[in-house]
Amino acid sequence: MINKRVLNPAEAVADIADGSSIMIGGFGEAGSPIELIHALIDQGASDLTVISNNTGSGEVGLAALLKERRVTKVICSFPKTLNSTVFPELYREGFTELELVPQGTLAERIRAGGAGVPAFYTPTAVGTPLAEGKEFREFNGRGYLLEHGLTADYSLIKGLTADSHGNLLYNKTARNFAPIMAMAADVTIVQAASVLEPGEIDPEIVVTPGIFVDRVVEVADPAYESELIAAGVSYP
Amino acid sequence: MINKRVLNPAEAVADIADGSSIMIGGFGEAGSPIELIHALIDQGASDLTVISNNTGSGEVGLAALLKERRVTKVICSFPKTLNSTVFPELYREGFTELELVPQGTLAERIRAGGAGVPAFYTPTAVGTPLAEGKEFREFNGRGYLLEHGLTADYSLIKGLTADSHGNLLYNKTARNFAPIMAMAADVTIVQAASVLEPGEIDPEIVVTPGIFVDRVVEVADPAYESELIAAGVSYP
Amino acid sequence: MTQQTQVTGWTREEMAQRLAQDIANGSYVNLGIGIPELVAKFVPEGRTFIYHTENGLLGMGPSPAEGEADPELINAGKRHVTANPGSAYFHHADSFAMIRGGHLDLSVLGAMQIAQNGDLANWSTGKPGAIPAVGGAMDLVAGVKQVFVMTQHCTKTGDPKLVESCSYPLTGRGVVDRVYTNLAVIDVTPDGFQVVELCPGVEFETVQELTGAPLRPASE
Amino acid sequence: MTQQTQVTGWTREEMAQRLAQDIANGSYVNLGIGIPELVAKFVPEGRTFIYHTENGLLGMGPSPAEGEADPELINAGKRHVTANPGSAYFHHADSFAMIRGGHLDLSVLGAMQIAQNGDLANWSTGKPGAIPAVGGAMDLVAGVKQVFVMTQHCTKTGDPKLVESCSYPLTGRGVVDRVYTNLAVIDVTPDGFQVVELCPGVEFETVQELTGAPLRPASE
Repeated sequence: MINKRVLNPAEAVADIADGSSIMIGGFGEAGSPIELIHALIDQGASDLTVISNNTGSGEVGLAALLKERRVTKVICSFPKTLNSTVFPELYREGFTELELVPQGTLAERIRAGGAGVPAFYTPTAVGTPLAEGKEFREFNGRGYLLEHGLTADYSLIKGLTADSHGNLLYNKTARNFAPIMAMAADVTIVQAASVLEPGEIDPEIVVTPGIFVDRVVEVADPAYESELIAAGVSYP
Repeated sequence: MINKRVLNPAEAVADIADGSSIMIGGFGEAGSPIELIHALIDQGASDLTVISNNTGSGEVGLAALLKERRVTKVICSFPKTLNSTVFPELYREGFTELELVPQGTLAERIRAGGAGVPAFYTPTAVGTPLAEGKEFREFNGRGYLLEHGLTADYSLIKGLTADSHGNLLYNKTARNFAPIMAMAADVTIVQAASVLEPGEIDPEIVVTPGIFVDRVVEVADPAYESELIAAGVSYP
Repeated sequence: MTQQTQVTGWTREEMAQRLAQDIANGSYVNLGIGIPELVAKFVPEGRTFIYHTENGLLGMGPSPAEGEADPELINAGKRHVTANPGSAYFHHADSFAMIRGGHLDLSVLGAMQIAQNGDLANWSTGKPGAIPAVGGAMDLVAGVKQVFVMTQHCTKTGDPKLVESCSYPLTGRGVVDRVYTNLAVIDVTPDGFQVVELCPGVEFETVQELTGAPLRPASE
Repeated sequence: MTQQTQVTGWTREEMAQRLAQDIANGSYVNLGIGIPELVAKFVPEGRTFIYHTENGLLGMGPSPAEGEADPELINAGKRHVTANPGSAYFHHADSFAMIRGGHLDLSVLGAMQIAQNGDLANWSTGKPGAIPAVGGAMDLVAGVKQVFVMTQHCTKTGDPKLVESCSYPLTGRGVVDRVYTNLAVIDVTPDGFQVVELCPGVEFETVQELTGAPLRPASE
């Protein structure tokens, strides 16, 4: 019998240690695992490296984690969003370091990390400031940069439907980085609106096979950043 | 209005020229696009390079294409199957060249070709005869080989359900190489048991998005290698 | 420059409409955040374009009706959108495989500067203290078959955006194929900027005056 | 060698049963074509293993009932199988991402030769004229967390399969963790072959005699 269910978000993130690297799914608020992030805020781990496309909005979710001064490095493609004030301050102050990565390179580095590919070549960013310090090489007369696979200790992602084996479905464009982050972390923690029994998800439509998932917690009615911000919430 | 439907297999493969490189889906008979291959046999193109996991069985499908002496090079991982006699003879005779690639490296090279990644590093085959002539490099103290992305002029693949935009679903383990071959070819030609209207396939469960597909032909009741062989068929 | 800056030329909508005419039926198109999104409103009669948004949707449709937005169905600009019949969702690595692998026909982007050799700068002013943010722009210009830029001909302060060489940090080198401004449609060629079409009522000399590099006039 | 080759030891089924005892509950396992497939028949009480077949299925089940086979639901050995509840289909690149990315807990493979440093040869005799075929073996040994070999202790002609160094072309270097033969369970350690367990009734000296490299006896 295999059962990856855990009781609640607090239990799901309980073992995350100071200094951990954590991939956090989401593109803007779509797919952002807010309840897991809030549990991580409550849990207390600090000196974290966060790999995520954005840096959150308002003072909830990822932005709240940053605001609590728990993240010392961010690897992301777009650390500016509407209502994003937390990261800019921490960045200017020098508290949070930024590794800026083009979005497709970020995605491919995560996928490579999960697929056991230590490095690959990409045409993206050749001839730009983001190529600085990177190995350049030509193939068939075109220039490419060497980029390295990216892995993490944990990933926190949001699914729509899961089963107890960890198979996952997503909601629309909330899918974004979640399937590749699930591949690239040692421990993948999922919040899903419903967690079913094995066999209740058609094997033809599984997006993330359970092998990439370690813990599944049911969060039946997840919050959205925009709603929390509109309601004036500042977490915690 | 977008409509990628073509009338029949003959029309689907009509423009394939001598000397073309062709990826052919399938793992054994699962996913082998037999009707498209037979149409290619009828069509007459020769001096082909075929990229496929196997080399076919009996004297139908891919094995029949080989037997007609139309394939001068095969890139594959496992050119031996039950009832596989055609390729061994052509190989020993020196008519058909073989590039042997480990199965996972073959898959990743095709995926890289389709994803615009010209080359990547893999641990597979380090220290073996298949590493000969390949660039070796260490990352974090472990050895890897440089492998190159693989593309082709055409891919011939088999789906279960398609729509006229080229979105595809597959049947069970017939999926195998088809989704990545669809990405890696200039022209991707699909036979599917049914071709629906746009909107009839749930966008959440699409396996191959239509952007990777150029032509779709309905083959309502596709043949299987094993059935043809059992019936004593030798194509043409 | 006082006189020239009064030339307004095409409106944004007219620019979008003009650009849309150059997109072939059945094209797979990524529209950048902002002005480029207007192109979707001007699809010529009889043509269908399929819109890709890099956050994981092919077949993106218009904004949802009031009250029907799903906060998890958004575009790259994080605005609510819909999914047309025949669409597909996919993850970010697959989405950028489409981009990097050359599967998209066209990327339409805004610009801060375009150089006569096709260099594009559209992601950073390079000013100290600015928060750098690149998103998918570098991937789009490196991977998509054709790159069209849609922009005002000059900056708000009247400086030319079409220049000999970019002073801002680059998004990509030699990547722009064609520029649609409020004054003209201009190709980037091996011989530099080549006017394809002038906005009716706008003189070649006026456009040249407002451009930071030599223009070749449209051939008759 | 006449005397020793009469030692038969464990049957294939007993080897499979012995190996299955060493697999933890919840493990993701790839069973190689042939003898390793027998392991699935001997899952210990109270444990569940999830089987991966590299042609695109996680959660592979046993052979289908008579008349219920789908020619497109097969395993890596191209035999008809079924899909258990909780299974998932995926394409080949994703399947080998699981393998190469270290997501599988265990690969069980057959062998032609195993060297005392863990080198494995199981894909080619290297004979001229032979059709080389490698399949997924090199990917499995390079990527899966643990590699167990399941094999007769000697070849059909009585030659040892456990050797100082492989004479056949390698599948991978230093990749084997443990070997299950009809005579013994043997670990590959930094100090060479280490007997973990002998088949009841089989003497250490007999096994050593049939092994082409030094064996260390099981510690008491």
